[in-house]
Amino acid sequence: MAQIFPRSANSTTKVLIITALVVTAVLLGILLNINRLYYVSHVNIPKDQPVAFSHKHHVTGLGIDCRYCHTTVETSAFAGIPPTETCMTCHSQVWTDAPILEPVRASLRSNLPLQWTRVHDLPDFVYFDHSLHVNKGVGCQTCHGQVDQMPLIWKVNTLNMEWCLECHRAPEKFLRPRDQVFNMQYTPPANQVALGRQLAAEYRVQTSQLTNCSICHR
Amino acid sequence: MREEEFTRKSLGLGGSPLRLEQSMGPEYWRSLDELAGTPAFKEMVAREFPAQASELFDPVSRRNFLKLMSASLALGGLAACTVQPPEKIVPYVRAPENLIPGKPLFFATVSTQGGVATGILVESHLGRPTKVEGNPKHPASLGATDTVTQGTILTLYDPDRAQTVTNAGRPSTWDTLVQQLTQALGTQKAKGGAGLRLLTETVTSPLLGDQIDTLLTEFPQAVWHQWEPGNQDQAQRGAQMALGEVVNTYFDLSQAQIILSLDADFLNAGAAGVRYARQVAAGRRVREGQPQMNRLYVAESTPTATGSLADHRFALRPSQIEGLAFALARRLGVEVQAEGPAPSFEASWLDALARDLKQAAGRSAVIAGDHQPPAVHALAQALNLALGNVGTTVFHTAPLPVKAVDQQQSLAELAAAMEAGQVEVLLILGGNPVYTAPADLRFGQGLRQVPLCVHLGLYEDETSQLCHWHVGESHYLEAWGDARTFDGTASIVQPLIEPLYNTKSANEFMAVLIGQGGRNTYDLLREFWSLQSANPDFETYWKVSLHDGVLAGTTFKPLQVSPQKPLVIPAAGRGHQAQGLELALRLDPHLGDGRHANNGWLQELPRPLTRLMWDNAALISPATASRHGLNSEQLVELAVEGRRQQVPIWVLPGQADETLTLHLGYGRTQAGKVGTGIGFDAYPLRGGNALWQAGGVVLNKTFSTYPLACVQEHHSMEGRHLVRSGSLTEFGRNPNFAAEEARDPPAELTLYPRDEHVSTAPNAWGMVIDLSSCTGCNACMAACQAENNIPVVGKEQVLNGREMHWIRIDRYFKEDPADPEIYHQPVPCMHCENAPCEVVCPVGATVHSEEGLNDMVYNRCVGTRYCNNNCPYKVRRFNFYQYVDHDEASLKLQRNPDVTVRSRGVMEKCTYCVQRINAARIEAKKGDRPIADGEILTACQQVCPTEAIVFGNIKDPQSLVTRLKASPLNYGILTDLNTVPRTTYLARVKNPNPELSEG
Amino acid sequence: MQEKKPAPELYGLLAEFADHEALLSASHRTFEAGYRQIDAFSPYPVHGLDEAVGVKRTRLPYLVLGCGLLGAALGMSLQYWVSAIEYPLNVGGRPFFSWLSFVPITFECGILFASFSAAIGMLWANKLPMPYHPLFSVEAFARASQDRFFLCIESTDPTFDPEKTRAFLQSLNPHEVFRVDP
Amino acid sequence: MSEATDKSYQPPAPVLAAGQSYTSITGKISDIVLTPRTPVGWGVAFLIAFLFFQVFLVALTYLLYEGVGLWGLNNPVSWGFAIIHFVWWIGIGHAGTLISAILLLLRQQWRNAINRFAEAMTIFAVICAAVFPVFHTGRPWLAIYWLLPYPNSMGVWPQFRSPLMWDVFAVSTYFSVSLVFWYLGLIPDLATLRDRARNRLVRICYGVLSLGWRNSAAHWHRYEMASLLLAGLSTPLVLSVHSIVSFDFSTSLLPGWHTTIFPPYFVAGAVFAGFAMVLTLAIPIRKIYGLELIITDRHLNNMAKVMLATGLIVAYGYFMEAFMAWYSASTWEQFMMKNRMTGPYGGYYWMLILCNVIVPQLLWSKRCRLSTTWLMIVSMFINVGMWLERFVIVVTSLHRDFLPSSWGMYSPTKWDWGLYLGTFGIFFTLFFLFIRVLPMIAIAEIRALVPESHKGK
Repeated sequence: MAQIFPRSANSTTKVLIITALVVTAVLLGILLNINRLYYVSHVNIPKDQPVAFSHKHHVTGLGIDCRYCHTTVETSAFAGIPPTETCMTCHSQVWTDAPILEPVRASLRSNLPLQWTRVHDLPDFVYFDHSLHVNKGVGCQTCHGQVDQMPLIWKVNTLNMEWCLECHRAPEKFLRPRDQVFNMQYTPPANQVALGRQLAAEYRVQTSQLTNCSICHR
Repeated sequence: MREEEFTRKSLGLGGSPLRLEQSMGPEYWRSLDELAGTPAFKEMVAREFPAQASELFDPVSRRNFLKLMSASLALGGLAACTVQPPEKIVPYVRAPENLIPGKPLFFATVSTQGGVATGILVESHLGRPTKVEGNPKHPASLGATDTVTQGTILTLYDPDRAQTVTNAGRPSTWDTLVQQLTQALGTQKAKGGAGLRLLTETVTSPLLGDQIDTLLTEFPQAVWHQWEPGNQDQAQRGAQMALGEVVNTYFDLSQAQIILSLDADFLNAGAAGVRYARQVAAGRRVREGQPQMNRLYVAESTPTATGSLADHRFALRPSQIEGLAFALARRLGVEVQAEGPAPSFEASWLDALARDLKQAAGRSAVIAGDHQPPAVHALAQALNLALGNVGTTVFHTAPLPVKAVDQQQSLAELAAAMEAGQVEVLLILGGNPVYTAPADLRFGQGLRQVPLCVHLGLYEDETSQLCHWHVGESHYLEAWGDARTFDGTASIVQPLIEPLYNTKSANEFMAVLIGQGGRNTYDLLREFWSLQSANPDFETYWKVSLHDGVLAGTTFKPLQVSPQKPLVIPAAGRGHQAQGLELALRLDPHLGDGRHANNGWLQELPRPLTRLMWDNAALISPATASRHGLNSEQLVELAVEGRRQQVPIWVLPGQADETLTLHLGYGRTQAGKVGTGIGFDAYPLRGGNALWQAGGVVLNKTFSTYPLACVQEHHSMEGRHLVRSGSLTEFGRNPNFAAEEARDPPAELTLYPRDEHVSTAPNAWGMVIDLSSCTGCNACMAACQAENNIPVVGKEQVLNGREMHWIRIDRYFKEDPADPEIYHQPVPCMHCENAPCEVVCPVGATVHSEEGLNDMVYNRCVGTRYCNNNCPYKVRRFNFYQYVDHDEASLKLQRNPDVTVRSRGVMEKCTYCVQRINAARIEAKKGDRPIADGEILTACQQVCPTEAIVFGNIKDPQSLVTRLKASPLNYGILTDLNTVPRTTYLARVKNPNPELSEG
Repeated sequence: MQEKKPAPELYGLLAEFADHEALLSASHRTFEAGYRQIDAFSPYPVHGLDEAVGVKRTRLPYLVLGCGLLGAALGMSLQYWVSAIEYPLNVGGRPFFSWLSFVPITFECGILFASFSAAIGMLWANKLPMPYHPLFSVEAFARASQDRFFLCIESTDPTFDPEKTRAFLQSLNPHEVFRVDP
Repeated sequence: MSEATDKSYQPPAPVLAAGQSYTSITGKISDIVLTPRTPVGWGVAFLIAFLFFQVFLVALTYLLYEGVGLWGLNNPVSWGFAIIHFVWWIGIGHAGTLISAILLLLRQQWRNAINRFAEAMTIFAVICAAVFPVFHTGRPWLAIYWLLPYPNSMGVWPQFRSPLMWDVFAVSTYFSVSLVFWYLGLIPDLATLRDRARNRLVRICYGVLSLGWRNSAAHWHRYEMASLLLAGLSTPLVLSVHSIVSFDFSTSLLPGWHTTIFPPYFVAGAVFAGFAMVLTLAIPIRKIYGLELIITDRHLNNMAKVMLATGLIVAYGYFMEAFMAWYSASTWEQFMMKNRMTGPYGGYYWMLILCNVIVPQLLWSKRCRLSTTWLMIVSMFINVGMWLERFVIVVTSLHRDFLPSSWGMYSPTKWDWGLYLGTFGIFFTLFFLFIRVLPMIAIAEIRALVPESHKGK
């Protein structure tokens, strides 16, 4: 019988097999990490806001404390977004007719709320409580990053469950003294783990419970 | 869902009064007035609450708002990997004080049934009332509520509610109506209001009464009629006979040792049902080592919650109840002169009962059912007087209604007047007379004669169809008002939210008629009560009253009553004579007279004892059924005095022989999407002298059947030791009788190391359910549904065995089906320590928490339903379809933001209200303190009138739950499977009369 | 690989036989005659043919055993790691490392790995897939997969000599002897 | 065993009828595939099968759109048709590998004629079976990958104590190993087709598939070793798979499921069902394609004997269930058995006894074993009987368990039936494609029988 395939077919086959293997490996790699990719998790992507509010300016520039606007962060699950009033406490005095602030003034005039774009958006089946974290020595910066350096706010962490677990499994790696929680310049000491352990004990952090499902999901 | 909540709140009422409530500062009311006027405010209300065209114009279109909400809700059930839709955060413009986003607030108010108030606390999330709880400070509630009150929160958000003023069915405006009315009233003014009639339901509201008085003084010829199917006519007539005056009678059962109910379901119905239930249950607390127990005798024709708790339950035909009353009177030396045929009833147990009552003289109580003929009420009064119970367990006060009339008569007069064409203007405030009026009055036809009639009601119902005008009535959570409770104590009805729709309250309506048009009800109320109260510092008194939900010092003084001697009972006061089949018509335990027909929760709660949903049926005893050759679900035609109606049969053990019981409130033709056409209308059978019960009922079989949705087809325990019970004497003899029934495997009989999961958590949650207290009233099921966003699935799904309730009340009949022992067993998740469901879940969607909770992680669940197969208690519920309504905007506002809304294909079950546990734990941890006993109440526990459900930390030796688990009565079910349930039961202890139990 | 070395002008000589006895004896004699680079072809596995042409016993079984054990080990350690180390959860009060429950998956993993190693190992050892082979150029060779038996002496054999070898093959009285071009 | 009892003993008929040559066999089998003209009968049959396949697609699409609420499932009975049919198909899928593996190890040459399409049947049956566990879940779009252990951004893993996880591994392993085994067996025949094909395109296709197989002694040597090893591995595998399927039930605590006898009696049942299905397919095919000389009466006879034997094991299983229920003195077990026999679904139980215990006793008679009609009837009964067995196990155990308050009933809807019929569509569509494009009998292995069939006479 005549040959069906050319002499080169043998080497071609080998090449094909190898490429197939490589391609599948790559695709699989991408698939498994899809949720960690920044364009899915939106990490490091500033979001457009109705008013170009700069944390950098207000925190670093003017030295306003987080709690001045995020009033309920120590008392409630929700940290709180300031009502238009709060903006106007100052801006009725300064920058009173800056065009950039028109939406704010409009809101106060028309009694229609401003609509900010949510940046840190947990799924609805996740129940996160700011007050407790703040109370147990989890710094703002630990999750929200160097907000004081952000002109427009962005996410510095994926907020994926694996990320939450990092801390819920080993809080000692992240805890800081209560009085340092709102300190944006805080840098963890060399003996962080030792300190963390001590703080965890002091603040009665029930580490064994932190990985229970019903702690966050109900 | 915290963050979403903020989204919702964002559209909340900027500075509405409702949330400023607590800060009772004077400035607050100013802000209200300022605000309430402004168009901006109206707009905002409109925007928050759909169903108004106005939203279409404004920037935050309702649609977007809804899209966001439904998107977020939908996400609630979806996987973690779902890409989320972009989301807005919308803060206040002006933040209200004392409002912490993410923290609910509670406000005191009252809900009314039959015009009589029960105190409640309403949970409000950012201005959305989401849950009703009892008000511990209110005498009628004592912290619990009944089933129906739980349901009322859903009615508030019912999209089928009347949303505006309609004229002949076409949308109109309030102003046009007011114009027409003033015109009409003008003409009436001339003739002193001769053609003006006012029809209300029972009115206990002092303010409304006052307003009506004002109207009647302006129009001296005008007449005020009252009608409500569940009225006090019989009791009033009875009182008239026995005491010579119309009085309000109430009981203090905490003192009572022997209680006799003459067909009264007093634990589960009536204004003080919750209070009575708690008192009776407290009198039966052997669980805490108290040696005595009160004894409850119930004579009734159809099994009720009360009957199921009784130590002795006598199934009597309606006609026999009267006989029983007479027989007792004779034995207890009450002299009676009864006109009409001589009452004859004898039973072996009568003497024993009489002796029991006598020896407990002064500490007993005889309670007659509202639907019993006047004679029975009269005799009950006489008996209580004879036994010297008045002043210790029985109390009389002035009647609760502002004007106590004989409503049947009152309505009859109105009907006659309408027929005669004497009525020119008819104002119907609340109620649905066209549907509920006795059949023989032909109220509908009469109404057609009236030139102008206006109906104020929550829904556009049967009556609205025949009225020229319909005014949407504000829900009680939307409007100010006041009402009296069972002992006369008055409370303020405090709104939780601005009206969702363009509706008016009765007070607002009256205000217009009497020229108080401009003034809002709050001012009127405050003014009215400031005149009533002698209190020098009214401001404080007022604030405290609002805060506590009770107007102190308004309680009626008990009256000194004297018996009529001899007691003369006219023939008119006697009930029907025993002949042939008898019919008992009763208010539906959930739908009442039909007003709640459009409430999905209440429709889908199994009726106590029958465990039927979504339908009523003619209840009949097994013996009678077989005598007539009838089966359940068979359609029959009943005829009473020539009035006919077709109904399905339901065979119910414990029903009196030769007696059919049929519940009112079904077969509505104009109830709304949910309630219309559900069940069979019993009102056509109701009329003349047969308002509640009748003899000589003609029953014609048909060959067609009708499927009835019953959630428990099997009545017997099959000899399984599920409900364990014994008599008080047995318990005395052998305290461990319950435990001895179990055949549990020894603890060491396991392949696995038992020291593997030693929890270091400070708490271990557990529950105890006391079967001696449970009356099977279903309040726990309703509360759970409200708290945990449990969807309504509809009759078809229920027929398919797919109801979603997280806690259910199993009902078993034991022994003789003619006179069975009735047991209730609430079954929530057992939170087994060796949970069989967890082992079989392939994705670990249900696992154990350190605190011993059997966690259910909805977002991880893929829905293999293996857990449900392996759950011996069958407490798991599966979302076979997308049951939760993601489209209806108003329903979303009701949902509890602390509980994930489950989507299709997900398993769910009782969580021990983990949201409440977490909330308490978080607060405790912030305060660096342990969680106190009783700090966490599960929804079912909090609502339970008899405190049958106790939840707490079983690691804390002092906690009540630990102490109860130590009781010899404590046992778990199916423990032989080595599931080690955290939910256990206290065996049922009964206190039968030795004379009878030995006999 | 054949492409690599300088292609000889001849791949080998191919003799065709009618049935398996003939092929078998022919193979024996060829082997005795000192030829080593030989191969026999039959439409079904003929018992003893492989020894006859001096095929060494395959080491496939050891590979399969190894992979089987490896698979099982991986299976068990994955389950151990997941349920006892990575995210230990109290599941129905069972121990974190419930080895009893982990047996089935361990077993299946072992089988899976072993089976694949067997299949892939066989193809590897047979240098398959190899769509092109000089023998395919011989028209008659098509019947090797149907009803004819062949014996091939390759030119790479040290004792191979086009003339002598052809004569030798003829002496085995085959149907016919073919020349196989590279 | 029948021979033993039978007085007139004659030596078994040869595996391959006499008078066959390499050429004739090769021609006969490969021509079925290589003939350019597709038989009309085949076309019709294929179209019908394809129609049912459409039914499957419709049923599945609507299921995904609406949810499992479409089915008759409810609260006590959370598993219904889906799981019944999963077990049923998997059971059928057992004959193939069993025949090729165990009989190979036992050097039973009669397997050669039937193993190829038995294996094909296995693979298709497993595909049908796999449909159910995936799509009976509430959220298949998640189940499909959350059941696989892969590192994910949630940091969570499957729960390996669940028998469903065991299923995932068992069934997927079983499928892939069977596939490999089957393909390996095909290689030499593909080479045959390659060498016989006239059409160039066809030659290329078979050329690619046969990987350049040369029938060389060295190839055969390793090839046979590989097949032997695979057979050795598949044997425990095939036994494990249905044991594991039975674990779904036996590791639960439900009376009627919680039984130690399940693994062996499920395996026996599987073989029982598998052989019944092989016969159901073999008998008509053998007639249509005139393969009586290759699939001889000896094959039918042997398969019938295997059915009889496994049938008896199954019967023993039923008896033991009843006995243990009584002997355990457990309320739950005793009630379960009573309910099974006399409860609302009692009829199904007695039907099952008829189909799986009584009817197979016909196979004691040699006349029945050698009559294709009778064999056909009996195997049909067994196919139905095995379905009933799964129905009884799943439904009657679930519908009345521990708390009488939760008892209920189960009735399948048209969508339950739709998906079931649909899987027949999948099965036969694939099967007909198979017999059209691949040799339905292992040619090379039959060739190996030729010499001795000559010896035979």
